[in-house]
Parts: sequence; C-alpha cells; structure tokens
Amino acid sequence: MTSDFGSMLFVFILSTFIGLGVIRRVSRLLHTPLMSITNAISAIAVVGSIVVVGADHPLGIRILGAVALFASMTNIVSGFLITDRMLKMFKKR
Amino acid sequence: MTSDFGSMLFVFILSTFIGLGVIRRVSRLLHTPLMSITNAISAIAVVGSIVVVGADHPLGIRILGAVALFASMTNIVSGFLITDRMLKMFKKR
Amino acid sequence: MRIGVPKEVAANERRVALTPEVVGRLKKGGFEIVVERGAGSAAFFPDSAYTAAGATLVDRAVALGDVDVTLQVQAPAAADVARYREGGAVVAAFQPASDAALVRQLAQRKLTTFSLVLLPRITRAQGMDVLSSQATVAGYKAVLIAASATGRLLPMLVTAAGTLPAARVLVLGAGVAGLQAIATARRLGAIVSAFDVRPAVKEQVQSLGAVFLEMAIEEHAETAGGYAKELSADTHQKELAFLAKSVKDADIVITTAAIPGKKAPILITAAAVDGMKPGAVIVDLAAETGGNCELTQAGVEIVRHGVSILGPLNLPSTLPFDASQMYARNVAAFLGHIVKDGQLRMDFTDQIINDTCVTHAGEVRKS
Amino acid sequence: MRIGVPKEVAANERRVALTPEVVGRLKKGGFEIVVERGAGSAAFFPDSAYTAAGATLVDRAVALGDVDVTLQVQAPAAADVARYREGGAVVAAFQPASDAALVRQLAQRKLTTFSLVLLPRITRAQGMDVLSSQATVAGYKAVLIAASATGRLLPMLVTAAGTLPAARVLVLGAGVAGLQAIATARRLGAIVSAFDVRPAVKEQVQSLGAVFLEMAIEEHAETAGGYAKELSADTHQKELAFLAKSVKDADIVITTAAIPGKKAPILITAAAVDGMKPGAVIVDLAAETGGNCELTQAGVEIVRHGVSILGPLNLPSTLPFDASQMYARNVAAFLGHIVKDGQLRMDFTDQIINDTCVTHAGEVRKS
Amino acid sequence: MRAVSELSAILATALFIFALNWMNDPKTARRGVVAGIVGMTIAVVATWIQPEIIHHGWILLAIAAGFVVGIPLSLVPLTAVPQRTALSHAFGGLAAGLVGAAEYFLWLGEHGTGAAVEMTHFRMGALCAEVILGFLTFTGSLMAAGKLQEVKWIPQRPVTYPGQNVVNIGVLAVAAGLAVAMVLHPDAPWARTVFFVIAGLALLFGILLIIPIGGADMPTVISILNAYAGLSAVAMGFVLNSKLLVTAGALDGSSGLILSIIMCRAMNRSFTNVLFGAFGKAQPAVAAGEQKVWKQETVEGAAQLLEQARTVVIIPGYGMAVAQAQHKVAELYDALTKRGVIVKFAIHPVAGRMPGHMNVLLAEANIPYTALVEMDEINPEMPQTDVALVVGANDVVNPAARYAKSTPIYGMPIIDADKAKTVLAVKRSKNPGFAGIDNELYVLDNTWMLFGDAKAVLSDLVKQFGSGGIH
Amino acid sequence: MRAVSELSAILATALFIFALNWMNDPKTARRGVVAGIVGMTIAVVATWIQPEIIHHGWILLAIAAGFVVGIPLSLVPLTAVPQRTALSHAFGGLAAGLVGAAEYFLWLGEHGTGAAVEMTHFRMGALCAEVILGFLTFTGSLMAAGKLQEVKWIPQRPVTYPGQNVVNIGVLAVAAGLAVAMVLHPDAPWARTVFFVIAGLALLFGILLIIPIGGADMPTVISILNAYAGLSAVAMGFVLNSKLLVTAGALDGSSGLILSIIMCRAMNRSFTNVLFGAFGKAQPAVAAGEQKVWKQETVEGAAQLLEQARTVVIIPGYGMAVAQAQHKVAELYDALTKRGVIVKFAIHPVAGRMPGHMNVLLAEANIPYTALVEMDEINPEMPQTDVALVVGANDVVNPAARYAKSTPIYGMPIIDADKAKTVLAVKRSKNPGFAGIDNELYVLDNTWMLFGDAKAVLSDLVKQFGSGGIH
Ligand SMILES: NC(=O)c1ccc[n+]([C@@H]2O[C@H](COP(=O)([O-])OP(=O)(O)OC[C@H]3O[C@@H](n4cnc5c(N)ncnc54)[C@H](OP(=O)(O)O)[C@@H]3O)[C@@H](O)[C@H]2O)c1
Ligand SMILES: NC(=O)c1ccc[n+]([C@@H]2O[C@H](COP(=O)([O-])OP(=O)(O)OC[C@H]3O[C@@H](n4cnc5c(N)ncnc54)[C@H](OP(=O)(O)O)[C@@H]3O)[C@@H](O)[C@H]2O)c1
Ligand SMILES: NC(=O)c1ccc[n+]([C@@H]2O[C@H](COP(=O)([O-])OP(=O)(O)OC[C@H]3O[C@@H](n4cnc5c(N)ncnc54)[C@H](O)[C@@H]3O)[C@@H](O)[C@H]2O)c1
Ligand SMILES: NC(=O)c1ccc[n+]([C@@H]2O[C@H](COP(=O)([O-])OP(=O)(O)OC[C@H]3O[C@@H](n4cnc5c(N)ncnc54)[C@H](O)[C@@H]3O)[C@@H](O)[C@H]2O)c1
Repeated sequence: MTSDFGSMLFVFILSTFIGLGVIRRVSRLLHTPLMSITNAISAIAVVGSIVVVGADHPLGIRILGAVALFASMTNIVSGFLITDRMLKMFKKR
Repeated sequence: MTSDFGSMLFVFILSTFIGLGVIRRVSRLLHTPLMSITNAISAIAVVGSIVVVGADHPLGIRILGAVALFASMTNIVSGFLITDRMLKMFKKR
Repeated sequence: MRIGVPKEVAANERRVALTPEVVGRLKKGGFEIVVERGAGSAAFFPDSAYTAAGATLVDRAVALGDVDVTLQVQAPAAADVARYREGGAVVAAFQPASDAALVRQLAQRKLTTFSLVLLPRITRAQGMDVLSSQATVAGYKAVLIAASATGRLLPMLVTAAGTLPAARVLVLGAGVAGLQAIATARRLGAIVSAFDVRPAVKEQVQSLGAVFLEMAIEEHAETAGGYAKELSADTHQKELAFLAKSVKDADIVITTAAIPGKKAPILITAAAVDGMKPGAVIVDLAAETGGNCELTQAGVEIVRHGVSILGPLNLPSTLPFDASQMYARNVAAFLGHIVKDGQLRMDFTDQIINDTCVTHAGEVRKS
Repeated sequence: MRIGVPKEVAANERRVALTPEVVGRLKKGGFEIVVERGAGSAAFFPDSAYTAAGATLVDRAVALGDVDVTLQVQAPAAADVARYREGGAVVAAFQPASDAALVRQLAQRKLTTFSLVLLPRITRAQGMDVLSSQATVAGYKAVLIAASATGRLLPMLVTAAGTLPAARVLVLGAGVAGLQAIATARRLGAIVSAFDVRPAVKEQVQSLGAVFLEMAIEEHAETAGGYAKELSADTHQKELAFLAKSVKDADIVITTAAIPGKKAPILITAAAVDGMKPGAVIVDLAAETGGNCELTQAGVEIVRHGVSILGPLNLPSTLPFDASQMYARNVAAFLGHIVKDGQLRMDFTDQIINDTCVTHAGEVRKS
Repeated sequence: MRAVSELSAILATALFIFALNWMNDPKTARRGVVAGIVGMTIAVVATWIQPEIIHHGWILLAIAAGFVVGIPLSLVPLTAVPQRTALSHAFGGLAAGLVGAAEYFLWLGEHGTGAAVEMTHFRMGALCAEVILGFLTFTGSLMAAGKLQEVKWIPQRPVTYPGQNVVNIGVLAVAAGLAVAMVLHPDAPWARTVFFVIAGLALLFGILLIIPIGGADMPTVISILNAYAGLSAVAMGFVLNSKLLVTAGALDGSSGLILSIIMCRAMNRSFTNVLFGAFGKAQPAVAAGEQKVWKQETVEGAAQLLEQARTVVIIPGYGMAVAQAQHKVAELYDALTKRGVIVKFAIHPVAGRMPGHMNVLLAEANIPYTALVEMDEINPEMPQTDVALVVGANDVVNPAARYAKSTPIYGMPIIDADKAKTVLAVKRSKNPGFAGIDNELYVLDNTWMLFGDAKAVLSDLVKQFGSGGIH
Repeated sequence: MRAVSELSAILATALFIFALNWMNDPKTARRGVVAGIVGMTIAVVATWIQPEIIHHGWILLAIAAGFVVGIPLSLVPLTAVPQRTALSHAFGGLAAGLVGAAEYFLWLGEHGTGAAVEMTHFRMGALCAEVILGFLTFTGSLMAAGKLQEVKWIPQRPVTYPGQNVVNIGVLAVAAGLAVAMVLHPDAPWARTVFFVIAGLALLFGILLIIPIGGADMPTVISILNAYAGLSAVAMGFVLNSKLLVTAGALDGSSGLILSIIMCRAMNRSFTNVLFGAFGKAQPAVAAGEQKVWKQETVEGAAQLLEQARTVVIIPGYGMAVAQAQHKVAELYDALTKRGVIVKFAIHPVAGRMPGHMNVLLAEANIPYTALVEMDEINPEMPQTDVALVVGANDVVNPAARYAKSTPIYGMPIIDADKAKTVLAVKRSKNPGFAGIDNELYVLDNTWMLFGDAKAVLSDLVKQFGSGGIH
C-alpha cells in the first residue's frame, strides 16, 4: 500500500508541475476557454461515479453515484462544447 | 507487479512531458549549461550503483558497482561544477 | 450681416483676411460677404474662387464703406479711414500702441475696431489666436531663410566626397515661433538646441527632440499668465555672457525672444557676433520689435565679418496661401464670437471682446 | 609638386577648388600649395585658415602661372588662358562642348586640362565624381527654393487655426539631384512622388519612402552604362501627356531630367503648366541644359498665371561652404589618381584619365 | 482488463496534457479540445468495460441526462459564460462530494462483512478532503453563479460583518478537526454522524466563502473554485487509487491555481484576499465596482483589449511628445494594423504645446498622413470605436470642457474619447494637464489607466505583441 | 525506511524539476544548479542509509575517486567543454551498462537460490535496453570526445563507406534480436553468453554510430548521446523499480532529445540524419565544415549572438532602404543599447543609391548622429567587434574590392565587416548587389545569413528581445 501511496503522491506532484508549466505559457486571450476546458477535464470524477453507479452496490449508493455521474457528465459535455464555441470566435488570422 | 509497472510507465510519461516542457522555454543562451546539468542529473544512475556496490553481493558484482559508482560520481561532480562555472560567465544585468 | 474684405494695401503684405473656403463657411453661417476685386490674388486665391464660394466682388469703396464689418489683416491705412462707414466695425491684427494717431482717427470715425494681436492667450481664444497661427508660419519660414543663407547643408551626409557634419542650429526664445523653428530645423536634420527664460519651456523643447541649454536663472522669469517678464539687469548680463558662449559654435541662430508689449530683449551683443563662425547666420524674428541681436536692422541683411544677420519682417506674408488660410479661420472664429444673431454684441464683460476692442463709440479703449 | 588655387572669377561662382582641410591633407601628401588671396572668402574660408593649413597666399599670377597644376571650379576664363604656365595642367569642371573656342585656346597654350564633368560614373571614380557631389547640393537646395517660393508650408499641420494639408511635391528625373530632392522634401513633411524613365529608379524612389508614378514605357530607356537614352518621339508624347496629368495637383514640381551630353528633355509643356494650380512652383534644375519645362528661362523666375517657373543656375555655388568641401575632396581624389610620385601620369589606357583629359600636348582630345 | 485500464489511463492522461498544451495557442487550441474529448471518452469507456460494472442501464441513463442538460448549458449567451462556468464547477464539486460519500458508506456497509477495501488513515484522510472540497465547491460555486446571474435572493454586493473571518475560519477549522477525528477512528460509532456534520459544514463554508466577495473578484474566485474542484478529484483519485483521477485532478487544480494568481495580478488584487474571501481589510478593487476611482490595467490586459478590438483610435497629447514615444506609438500602430485592427490617430488642434506638435512627431515616426484624422471627423466615429488609447493627452479629452463653465477649457471642442467603448489612458501620475484641472475621463467606468512614462508603457505594450504570449 | 526513500525520491525529483525550470532564466540559473546538487545529495544519502547497504568503505572510496577525477574534469578550458561533456556521457553510459550487467549476474547467481527478485519479461527487457543504451552511449561518447579532442588515431573527418547504413542497422538489429530472445528465455543456458554478445554489439554500435559524423554535427550528436544516457537511466529505473531513476532519466532523455532537435533546426540539418549518423544521402551541413557554402542562422540564434556581444557594428546598405527597415533597425539599436551592448553604425560613403542615403533614413528613425561612424574610423575597430550586422549591404562590404582587379568595385575602400569576430548578414536572396558581383563575405566561416526582407527579419529579431525567451 505505502508503495502505492508513494507512486500516487509521485504522480500527483508530477502532474502538478505539468499543470503549472502549461498555464504559465498560455496567452491571456485563452484564459477563459482554458478555464472551461480544465473544468471539463476535472470532470474526470466521472470515472469514480461510473464505478459507484455501475458496480453491484446497494441502491442508495448507486443513486448517489447516478447523480454524481449525471453531474460530471453535464460538466464534460457543456465544458467541451462551450470551450469549442469560444475558440470559434477568435479572429481568424 | 503490473500495477507497479503501470505507475512506473505513468511516472515515465509524466516526467517526459515535464522534460519537454521545460526545455521548450529555455533561452538558447542556456542550452550548453542546460546540457551539462541534465547530464549531471542523468548521473542519478549513482543510486543504482550504490545499491549494487553497497549491498552484500558477490565481489565481482560489487566491483562492477564500484566502477559504476565512480563513473556516475565523476559525472555528478564535474557536471554540476562546470555548469556553475559557465553560468558564472554570463553578463551581469 | 454684411462683411467686407478689402485688398491689403500695406507694402509687401500678400495675405488676405478671408479665403474662399472660409467665405463659404460664413455664407452658411448666414453672413453676406463682399470681396474687393483681386483681394486674394497675391495669396493665390483668384477672384473666381471667391465668387464660386458665394462672395460678391466689389470695389474697394464698397468693401470698406458699404458693410457692417470689414475684415483685414493690417491696420486700416490712414488714407482709407474716411472711406469706412461711420459707426462700422473693423477687425484687423495690429499694435495700437505703435500708431496712436491712427487709433485716434479710427475713434473719431466712430469705428468699432478690434485688433486680434490683443487677444488674451486663453484656451477659449486659441481658435482666434492670430499671433500663434502667424508665428507658426514665421518660425517655419525663418528656418528656410537661414538654410538658404548659410553656406552649408543642414543634414549630415556621408558621401563619396567626404562627410558633411550636420549644421548646428540654436533657437533663442522657444515660444510659438521658436518651437516651430526647432521642429523645422530638426526635420531638416540639423542638430538643434534652444534656450528660453521660462522654465516651463525646457520640457517643451525636449518634447521636440531638441536640447535645452541650461542656465541657472535665480529670478522667476514667468508671469502668472505664462508669459516672460523682463529680466533684472544683472540676470540679463548673465544671460548675455551665457549666450555669447553658446553662439560660438552655432551655424544658424534663430531668435524669437519677445515680451508682450515690450521691446524685444537683446540676447546677442555685437561682441558675441564677433565670436561666431564666418558663414554663420542669425535670423532675428524679433526685428519688428527692435530685434534680439544688437546689430539687427529690421528688413535688411547685414554682414559682420562673415556672419550675416537677417531681420526679416512680416514673414507670414511670404507664405501667403497658408498664412491667409489660418488667419481667415482665426478671424472667422472671432467673428463668430462677437456676432450674436446678426448683431455685434459689445459685451465688455467678455474678456475676449474687452481685450481686443481698440476703439468703440468714438472713444479709444486701447493705446 | 606645386598646386595653385585661384579665386573663381566667373559671375556668381562662390565655390573654391580647395578647402583648408583638404589643403592640409595634400600637404601631408607631399604637395606644395599656393592659394590666391581671398580665393575662399566667398565660401567662408578666410585666408588665415589656408595659411594655417600650410598653404602660401599668392597673387593670381602665381596661382595660375607659377605652378604645376591649377585646381579650379569653373573653366579657365578666356582672359586668363595666357597667364597659365605653358605646358602646365589645369583641373576644372566644365563642359568642353559648350565652349569649343576656349578649348582650342587651352590646347594652343599646351595646357593639359582635365574636366571632371567628363568622369565616367564608375565605382572607382565615385570619390572624384563632382557631378554627383554638386548635384547632391543642387537637389537639396532646389527644395529650399521651391519651399520659399510656394505660398504653402510643406508639412501637414493640425492647428487651432484649422488643418493645413501637406504640400504635394513631384520630382521628375530621379538621378542624384532628383533623389536628394525627394529625400529633402520628405524630410520637410511633403507628400512626394517621382517619375523617371529608367526602370531601375522605381525601387530607389521607394527606398526613400516616396511614391513612384507608373507609366507604361514600351522601349528600354536605359543605356548599358545605366544612363537614360533619349526617348522615341511617340513615347515622349505619351510621357508628356502622362506628366500633364500628374502635375495638375502638384504644389511643387522639381525637374532634374537629363541625358548626358544632350539637351535636357522637355517634360512639362506650356499647356501642362496652364493645367497647374495657381501658387504652384516649378524648379527646373535642367535650366542650364535647356530646361525640362518648355517655359523655363535659365536664371530667371517667370510667372504664368499663378504658376512660377524657376530655372536656377549653379545652385551648388549658393551653398558654397559645403559645395566647396565636397568639390575639394573630389579634386584631391582626382589629383591623387593622376599624380604618381610627383609626376602627372598621362596614361590614356586609364579610363578616368582618358575620359577626363580635354587637352594635352597641344591637341584637343574632347570637344 | 487491469492492463487495459492502466494503459487507457496513461493514454487519457497524455491526451489531457496535450489538450492543455495545445490550448497555449489559438491556432492549435481547437485541436486541444478534441484531444480532451477523446481522452475523456477513453477514460469513460475503459472504466465502463471493467468486469465489475454491470448496471449499464443506469449509466446510460445518467450519461444521457448529462447530455440533455449539458448541451443547452453550453449554448448560453457569452455574457452568461461566467455563471455557466460557476455552475459547472458546482456540478463538479457535487459529483466529487457524492462519490466520496458513496465510497464512505460502501466501506461502512462492507466493513462488517470484511469485504471492504482496507481503509488506511491516508485513504480516510483523502476521503474527507474529497468530501469537504467537493461540497464547499458545490455551494460556493452555486452562490457565485447566483451572484453573477443576479438572482434576487442572493445579495450582489459583498456582505461583510465584524468577526466574519473568525466565523469562516471557525467553520473550516471545525470541519477539519472532525475530519482528523474520523481519520483516527474511521469505524467509531459516531463516525457516521460526524461524516454528515462534516459534509454539512463544508456546504455551509462554501456559502460563507462567497458572501463577502464583490462582483469585481468573481472571475478570480471562480477559477479558484475550479482549482478546488480539481483537488477534490485528486482526493477521489487517492481514495479510488486511480492515477488517472489524480493526474487529471492535479492538472486542473494546479492550472486553476496559477490562473487565479495571474488574474489577481492583472486586477492588482491580493491573491490571499480573494482566496479567503473578504478576510482582512476592505478591498480596493471591489470598491472600484461601485464608486469612481482610478482603475489600473496591466499591459497584458491592455494588449489583449487592443488586439481583440476591431477599431482603435489613438489620441496623442503632449505626454507622447515629452516621452518622445512617437516611435513606440508607430510600432504599436504597425503591430495592430498587421493584425487587421483598424487604427486611426485623432489629432486635436491644440494637442501638445505648439501648432502641429503631434504632426511633427508622427511624421518623424512615419505614420502615414492618411491615418491622421481631424477632431471633427473622428468624433462622430468615437461611439463605434472599441478602444480609445489616450497617450499622454489630457485637456484635449477632458469632458469638463463641454459643461464646466468655471474651467479655463470651457467651450474648447474636445475629442470624445469618453464615448468609446473602452478607454485606455497612458500617463505618469494623477496630475492634471496644461490647464491644471482634473479630468473625469480617467475615472469613468470604461476607462483603464496605464500609469508610467509613455515610452516605457508603450514599449512594454508592443512587446506583448512581439512575445509568443499573444498571437 | 521505505517511506523515507519514497519521500526523498519525491523530494529529489521535485528539486530536479525546479533545477531545470530555473535553468530557463540566467537570473535563476545558478539557483537551479544548487537545487540539482541538493536533490542529488538527498537521493544518494537516502539510498545509502538503506539497511541493505553495508559496504560503506567501498562506497566512500568510489565517491572519493569520483571527486578526484570529477573536479579536474570541471576545470577544462571552455574550448574543451564539448569533449568534457561527451566524456561524462561516456561515464554515464558506462555506469548504466555496468549496473545493468551487475543486476543481471546477481539475478543469475541468486536464480538457483530462488532468492532472486522475480525477473518479469518487462523487466528483462528493460535490463537489456539499459545495457544496450548504456554501452553504446559509452563507446559513442568516447568516440565523440576523441574526435573533438582530435586524438590522432581517431579520424576527424566523417568516414563513410558504401553499405554503411546496412552494417550499422544490422548490428543494432542483431543486438535487439538477441535481446528479445533473452527476454523470452531469461534463464536459457545460452543466455549468459548472449548477454555478453549483446553488450559487445552495443559497444561496437556506439563506435559505428559516430564514425560517419563530421565536426559540425558533433554538438548535436553529443546532446543525443545525452538523451541516450538518460534513457538508459530510465531503463535502470524500471529494472530496479525506482521512480526516482525513471523520472530523472526521463527528464534528461526528453530534454536532451528536444535540445538536439532545436540544435538541428538551428543548423538546418535533418534531425533523423544526425540521429542515425551518416545514414542516407550526403550531409550539407557537414560539408559546411569543410568547403564554403551559405550558412543560415535563426533569428533566435542571431538574437543570442547579438545580446551576448560587447560591441556590435550595424552596416546598413541599399537593402535597408528598399525594405524601409530603418525604424526596425532603430528598435534593434534601442533593444541592444538598453542591454548594455555598444552599438555603432558604420556608414559607407556610397551605401545606398544616393549620397547620404543612409543618413536620411537613420535620421528619420532618430538614430543619434553620435552613433554613426565613418568608414575610416570604424575599420580599425572591426577586428575587436564581436558582431557585424550587415543589413542589406553588399558591394560596400565586398572584400573583392581589395584585390579583384577584374571587378568594377576594385579599389573602392570597403567596410571591413569580414574582420569582425562574427558576421550576420541580412538579405533576401543570394543575388549580387549593384555592381553585380558575388560577395565572398557571405560564405566566410564566421558569417551567418539571415535570409528575408530586412524589415521582416529585423522585426523578428527585435521580437526576440521583447519575448520572455531572452533576458
Ligand atoms: N497646441 C498648442 O499650440 C498649445 C499651445 C499652448 C498650450 N496648449 C495647451 O496644451 C494642452 C494640450 O493638451 P494635451 O492633452 O495635449 O496635453 P496636456 O493637457 O498638457 O496633458 C498632457 C498629459 O500628458 C501626461 N504626460 C506628460 N509627460 C508624460 C510622459 N513622459 N509619459 C506619459 N504621460 C505624460 C501628463 O500627465 P502626467 O504628468 O501624469 O504624466 C499630462 O496629463 C491644452 O490645454 C492646450 O490648450 C496647446
Ligand atoms: N551611394 C551612392 O551615391 C550610389 C549611387 C549609385 C550607385 N551606388 C552603388 O550602390 C552600391 C551601394 O552598395 P550597398 O551595399 O549599399 O547596396 P548593394 O551593393 O546594391 O546591395 C544591396 C543588397 O541589399 C539586398 N536587399 C535589397 N532589398 C532588400 C530587402 N528588401 N531586404 C533585404 N535585403 C535587401 C540585396 O540582396 P537581395 O537582393 O538578395 O536582397 C543586395 O545584395 C555600391 O555599389 C555603390 O557604388 C551608390
Ligand atoms: N518677423 C515676423 O514676420 C514675425 C511673425 C510672427 C512673430 N514674430 C515675432 O516672433 C517673436 C516670437 O513670437 P511668438 O509668438 O513665438 O512669441 P512668444 O511669446 O510665443 O515667444 C516669445 C518667447 O521668448 C521668450 N523670452 C522672453 N524673454 C527672453 C529672454 N530674455 N531670453 C530668452 N527668451 C526670452 C519667452 O519666454 C517666450 O517663450 C515675437 O517677437 C514676434 O513678434 C515675427
Ligand atoms: N542648376 C544647378 O545648379 C545644377 C546643379 C547640379 C545638377 N544640375 C542638373 O540637374 C540635373 C540632374 O543632375 P543629376 O546629377 O541628377 O543627373 P542624373 O543623370 O543623375 O539624373 C538625370 C535623371 O533624369 C532621368 N531622365 C532622363 N530623361 C528623362 C525623361 N525623358 N523623363 C524622365 N526622366 C528622365 C534620367 O533617367 C536620370 O535619372 C542635370 O540636368 C544637371 O545638369 C543642375
């Protein structure tokens, strides 16, 4: 377990660095779209929800999961769509 | 094991991304120093060598390890030192 | 309301008080305009242009005598006074102080005369400020004169026949004319430096990319109104000494120092001129008011071992087309200010009217 | 070797063949230099400067008669020919073609005369090219003349008295003088366009930030040497028509069109002038060679309803100081080329010597 | 199967990272979106096909519902985008919270039956973090959305009261404390209740957090909530031991954090202030929303405004001359026109200190005459102008000239900079101009100041276009 | 203990990443070095203190030896730095290779005694990769170092022979093939021998790889070897199952790779060509080393050169005028002088097409007269000039004028641009100038071309200074 916890922490740290690096370089023009796409990505919680709702768990749990799944799904869909919409509006150069 | 292999791969990918990101942004002025410092860092093989030489292994193995350790140590020392030397030579602004 | 524009009769005055373009604008403003035949020709505005703009061509008598307001550049000629309609109005640009007799005549004729040189330099009046507009022309022309008079090219040129260094231009007095001179000389590629007693000017000179010559002046040489004061005797001495040094390596000196209503201050003594390079040129814009150089003689060029000193008069008139354009717009703006629904409004509480009105209802208000 | 510098005697020639600075350089080069008293004064080079530079002041007789080479600007005056040392050498800048009689005299006197206007325009000779150096001065001065003659300011000015649009300057013929004129007019803030028959010129005009007027010219108007050819009659007609249109909205036209050794081409007909704005100005640099404008009269200003046409002569002489500087350096360079260890090297295989030598050993080589 | 999920996880992660990288550049940005979608799909599918997943109907249903709600949400007018984003943060938080709760109860349930996944302290800690972050993000984002949407029963203006900090911190502290307790005794009899309490406190804290924050700061706060959402995902990852969750969450969390910091800098607000709501002293920027004060813009911000503008009018004054900034102005002119922005110069008759002062300088800098427009011609165009850039001009753009009889400039026609949609003004200080009177233009709602020497400011501005930053 | 190493690993990794990040900026670069050192120390100590480590004497000895050799190595003259770097790559490779071998034999040894760490296919694969990469890096780097140091018995110039590619690839392929075999049957009786063969082939390949590469490409190759060294570390990491090794290795590998690519672009060489040595057709840039051809520089490279220079002389010509690049030139002048570089303009008497052509333009761009220097004054200074920047000048800097009697420009004094330490020349094409003759200046060893319209090139150049890239 510890080992696993370790690698988890490792992964966490590394991803954080990547996240920081990426943003530092982004044009201010793109901040809003960026926020909405990261927001969509953070909806990765969907994975968790699927497990909860899909596995053979007591009903209550599954309902919680379903709601969660629904919520994150909304995020994903609207998040990506709106990002794309914003980007469409950039001047073509 | 697989899980472990997985997280290893994970770590590898992530670090690669970081490596790429870091360099992309570096001023061309710093390429040479950068090369020598990454070179020094890659001498992290030292960790491996220590295990090989230090643990209770047959003599032959340990000798191999000792040579390895010596080699990487040289790297570390000269690598860092020379990097610093180069940097010292930058114009003060 | 009927406006008359006579032909200027003063010697080498080529400007005209209204240009066809402005005539057109005034017409729209409801004025009726009569112009003396040939009034604009010296400034390249043919009569045809005036008629096209809606003016009627008339004889001098009409332009002076049969109108409500006569617009002109120079003061009325003494000979003409009698030809103006009694009680009529005249707008011109002249120093009442310089010809008291004339002013009295004008008063006797019950003329309401305005002189635009008396305009207060307030923001509201900027649109009517003939001194500024004409000084702009003068400052520009002064540089052309100097450039033609000097033996050198102003810009630096690196050529197969060797390198010609840029000429050094020194501008004394950086008011409207001075600043314009600085800008023009810089345009031609000269190395320009300037001097003035008003501290505010330093920044303005630098704002044109020129160098401001620093001289420690103890006293405060600026009036509340932002004009220059006369300097105390010893500060003036200091200034003379300072400038005598400064003019030494100048190829061109353009002087525009003036103190409103006063004789122009002397900035360059004969001795200082002796110190200058042969081939150097002094263009003294203050010639009219006595000149900034001791040796200046208004209207003529004098040469003192190799240094030529010019005191040109009425420079704006030498660029009559544009000078008239600006003058006309100034006058029109002034007209718009003093005329209210078809009537002159002689409201002397109004600073502009009060300051500019020289004679009214038979009395002399300024002299 | 002994060099003589006489005072120029030609009417309104203010230049001098050597300046003190160049005298100094030649001294170092081992030459001995004698200068006629007052030779440089008209160009603001006092005698004192020459002596300081190491020259000896002498009488005209000596400067002409008692030297190996006489350096001057204008051709020897007929009256002077006899005063030159027989077999001596003279370097000047004149068109032999324009005075065959004089050239014969020079030959009879066994003088070796070089005319720098005959220099081939090859890279090696750029340092001696008086045509270029003097045309540079002319092009610059032409703009000053035009700017003074027009009724307008060249730059655009937005002022309280309205906006003065920038003046439109058209330069015809963009050789050395033309390009310099373009540059100078641009400096003063004018809107400049130019035209020339040589296609290569387009890029050069644009390289000065000016607009090149396009006219489809079928024939190839450029010689191998990069000079302009005379145009065929009908192309010339086309050009005239084209330019008649172009000059319409110009405030200033500066013409410098020339074809080496030929009469200057007519570019502006009297009719075209009629089409121009009153107040417009034409400065015709080609006046000496007949003028680019039909109405041009060399040396005088004529006004054709509002349009004034100037044909100034010898402009370089009006900026004598710098013009002399450049001329002197050109001459010195030339001297350096023709003199080898104290002797003239009359090596006619050398293009420069061959092209410039007008008379030698009693015979006329160019006329 | 295990391997599949491992690999898919790696794949998805890589795709997410590419997505973010591509977002760096408008040219590749949309590719970024695609990458994101693909990554997400892979993640979903890979999880879905795991053997233990059996209730496919449920999943389908939930996903369908997600689409039904999500699509309209993505079509809101752009003005409503902030609310939209806030709302979806709320969803994100909710999801995290719920899953956390579910996990906990699962564990409780199976706990008796030893079938439970072992619950280490670390894990329990992560779980609590997940729940707290999730729920506070949920309510917090809802509040934010509400405020932005100006829902009536939510106070728009920041609500502050004495001791607010104490209360807020208190609530958070209690929640944290309880969490610790649970971590130590995950299976204590009281644990279940405590869990609810924690959740409740988190929800409450979310509300308290937003109440004191003013409209001006909302964008920043939203991006912070974004970060929170990300962190909760990370926590979930630790709980479910899913690297994918951790990575994606971390990416979101860290980028969200930086983003908020950048935003704060841009609006020069203290990050900590925003982070902890209205803690500490009153907040300038918030005030800015209400009464008239000098608002500052960063060069980055200004560059952004300018390059997104369709028409820009540059109004030079004496300040440009003093700074000798004409060449920098010209550079800016080039940079903008190159980007297809229409740039004009509005020259006031008395701008500067001599007639034609601006002309001399702009001609020197080679600005084409055709780009210079007189006051009378430009004024009618000002209302359609996106950005008016005032470079060291003051009196000539002072609206007081229109009505303030008392002032010396009364009656002088001015350039109607104030009519432009946005005004950027460059000057060194708050000092008046030649006429010595204050200029309300600088404190209008649509005006932003760029303080500093015109030459310096403009060259910074130009650099913005040079640098890779903006394309 | 386990935890300690876990945490220390994370810590070290973080430090390494910071180190690299800080290397982005000369200001923070040295801090980066410190971070690197600390990280390394932590890593070493953390491993050292593990209980299984017992032979401390040995370690001490080896480390001491490392210092003894390392310090002198770090004091080589800067000219020798490339060799130095190559050499240390060799060491790195060696270390990796040896450890790999050790691991393998350990496993073999313990294999009988089941005490062995289980050897998965994956692991064995990694091990082989480690050994191959390690050893080829070793010999390859040695070769490179040798070539650079111009050791006599190593041919400096690229050695190529027909079928080279086949041979090289062959060797590599065989090694790879054997590796696969071993992965499938780690404990086959022949495995031990095969292992040696693989190692041998790797060593051989390293040599073959470098033989065909010319001096010009060495820097690139070195940085590729650097990447290889990193990858071998990664492989080791997989074998020893140490995340630290993997991360550090990956950082090194990836950055090394990018670095090489960037370098290739800078010298416009095909990356793949370099990567696989002389494979495929002959290589332009290599030739560049030997005979005279046009070498191109990137704007980044140029910017770098300029900003590191102490003195820069700009030589404008007709091209600057045609491009109307004077204002961009002025910007560059500002940017450089602001950075403390001494910049002068060398004006040739006949530069351009009319007397004073350059003066008109430079005056318009407000270059101070004091910065303009005449030919006769500047020429004596040229040999001490670090960079001569030729902007659209040709004939006036054509050395042919000195000796080529046949050419029209013979005898014309020129600006001795060719005497400067480095020459950067801006022009659009390889066309001659006014006089229509070729100009050898452009193909001198110390000359680098920047092809393109002067205005465009210079504004790109100026951007380099604007952008964060260079400080
Ligand atoms: N044009 C003429 O002929 C003429 C003649 C005489 C008087 N005037 C008067 O001058 C005024 C002209 O109006 P204006 O708007 O052009 O000028 P202004 O009203 O004097 O305003 C200039 C502004 O520029 C700012 N500034 C000064 N130096 C600066 C620098 N280095 N960098 C950035 N900003 C700088 C100043 O603010 P900070 O100090 O805060 O930087 C000031 O607010 C009018 O009142 C006009 O009546 C004009
Ligand atoms: N100064 C005078 O009075 C005068 C008068 C007449 C003749 N000349 C002659 O003109 C020559 C002057 O020498 P120079 O070196 O100044 O000019 P040059 O020898 O003509 O060379 C100009 C160079 O600039 C390049 N170029 C042209 N347009 C460009 C653009 N837009 N961007 C970048 N590069 C551009 C051209 O190469 P690409 O085409 O490849 O771009 C050309 O090699 C001398 O031979 C001189 O004798 C001078
Ligand atoms: N010759 C012409 O055709 C013509 C045309 C217009 C103006 N002018 C003359 O040009 C001059 C300037 O006109 P303006 O409109 O610029 O006036 P202005 O008042 O704007 O400028 C005069 C400047 O002189 C400065 N000054 C005063 N005393 C000084 C001293 N002792 N030393 C240095 N500077 C001093 C003042 O500070 C002021 O800046 C006036 O004399 C005016 O009559 C001549
Ligand atoms: N007035 C003076 O004091 C003075 C001084 C120097 C030169 N100049 C005269 O100035 C003129 C130009 O001198 P330059 O050195 O520049 O000569 P140049 O040969 O360099 O330039 C003459 C230009 O005219 C162009 N041209 C020829 N025919 C043309 C036509 N039909 N249409 C348009 N362009 C045509 C040629 O292409 C060439 O570019 C010459 O006439 C010269 O005598 C006068």
